[in-house]
Amino acid sequence: MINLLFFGRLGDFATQVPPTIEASTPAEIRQLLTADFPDLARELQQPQVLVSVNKMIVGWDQPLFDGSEVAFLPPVTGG
Amino acid sequence: MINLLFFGRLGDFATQVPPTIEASTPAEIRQLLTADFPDLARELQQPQVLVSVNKMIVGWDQPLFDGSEVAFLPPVTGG
Amino acid sequence: MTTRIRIQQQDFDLAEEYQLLRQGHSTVGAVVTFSGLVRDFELSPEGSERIDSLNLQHYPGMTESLLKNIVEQANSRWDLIATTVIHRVGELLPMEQIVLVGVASEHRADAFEAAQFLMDYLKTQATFWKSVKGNGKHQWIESKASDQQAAARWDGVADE
Amino acid sequence: MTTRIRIQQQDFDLAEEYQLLRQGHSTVGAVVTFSGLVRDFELSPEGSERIDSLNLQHYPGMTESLLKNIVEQANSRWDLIATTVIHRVGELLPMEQIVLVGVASEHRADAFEAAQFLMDYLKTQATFWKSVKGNGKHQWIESKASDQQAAARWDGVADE
Repeated sequence: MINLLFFGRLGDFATQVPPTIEASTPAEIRQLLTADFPDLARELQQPQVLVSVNKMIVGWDQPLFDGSEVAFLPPVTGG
Repeated sequence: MINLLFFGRLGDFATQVPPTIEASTPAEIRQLLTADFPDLARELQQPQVLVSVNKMIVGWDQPLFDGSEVAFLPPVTGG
Repeated sequence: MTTRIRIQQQDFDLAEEYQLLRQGHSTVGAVVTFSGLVRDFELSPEGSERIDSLNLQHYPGMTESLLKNIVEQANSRWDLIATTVIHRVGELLPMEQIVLVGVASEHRADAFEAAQFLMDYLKTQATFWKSVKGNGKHQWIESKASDQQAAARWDGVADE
Repeated sequence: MTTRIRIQQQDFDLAEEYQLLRQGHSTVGAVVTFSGLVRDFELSPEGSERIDSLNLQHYPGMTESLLKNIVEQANSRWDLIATTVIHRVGELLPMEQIVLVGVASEHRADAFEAAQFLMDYLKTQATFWKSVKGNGKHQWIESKASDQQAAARWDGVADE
């Protein structure tokens, strides 16, 4: 099971997304979400959106393992 | 009568200088001080030393008038 | 170097933080602080609009390690004696404090440059997201190109 | 712009000055403060030496008008909401505060740059002279070429 987190504006599109999913890469998660959450999937396609696995920024093809925490991060706006 | 002020390290060389003098320019003051205060006069020759009249930085040939306040200013070191 | 990093909902006290930065180090000659405050206008795509409140979300665990990394980078680029970064999260009202960066160093150039660097990197690399409420609307703040440019000026610059 | 300039023997309170800079202006988004402290070593021509005290002399009347002029220059170059310059004079002990520059603005770049500009100009243009006592000696501090260079970087730069 992969744990999913959506931050910033992505959270508004992900309120109905289940908190866990079965997938082997972040790219596959995005693909799996397309059918039920097309608006969210479109947001995740934006080139500025980053993905992290276990709190480290990674590429979309990063292999996932049971218990991985995958977070989708729009451009940050702190400070 | 011209009022004289010496700041910073110049003050150490000017402890015996009378507080007023008769002169028509700052350059003339420097000249007049040479005989009695050669060390001070040498310090005043340093190109970094600035002169002010009535609290405005001026050239060494600035005409002086009775009551003018002439100050000799070594490089500043505030802040 | 002394490092103090905090992510917290509660407000901070600049005076206390300043004392921590200057105390106990007799070589400190310069302390620079930057405080970021909630302005009562925030630029929105439709122009500037009055806001009721600002909300700061972050990614717990990841933010802390990113801030630690940013402070370590600053410490390797400049001669720093003490550094403080405090970032608030949650609901904030106009004129409240959001963020504090404080740097103590021997000479002023180090403190000024490190504080600017920390703010530029905090704005572009730390996992915080701002949203605003106002006029009955909830709206996420867009990231600013000017912040990306400000951060980019530190890239490829030889250590000073 | 609100301007506050003080030349005084007594100490200042950063917390009070910070409140004055941020209060009553709901557009303030950034406050930068710079505090200069007496280090217990001061470079002398013979190397670094421990000091007992620092003495600051100034030219009353002239200093005030020079500081006013420097603040006006900063205000014409950057968008500033409030500016504070406090410089102490007289006998100061190691770790005491010497100088405070505080700038409040809407955006951080203005506050950071104006504070640096004010310090650079204060170091090279304001009529203050430092001397130190230590090892039974009294010694005037030499002006630093690095301060002249820091101030020169603002010359001939187009207004931003």
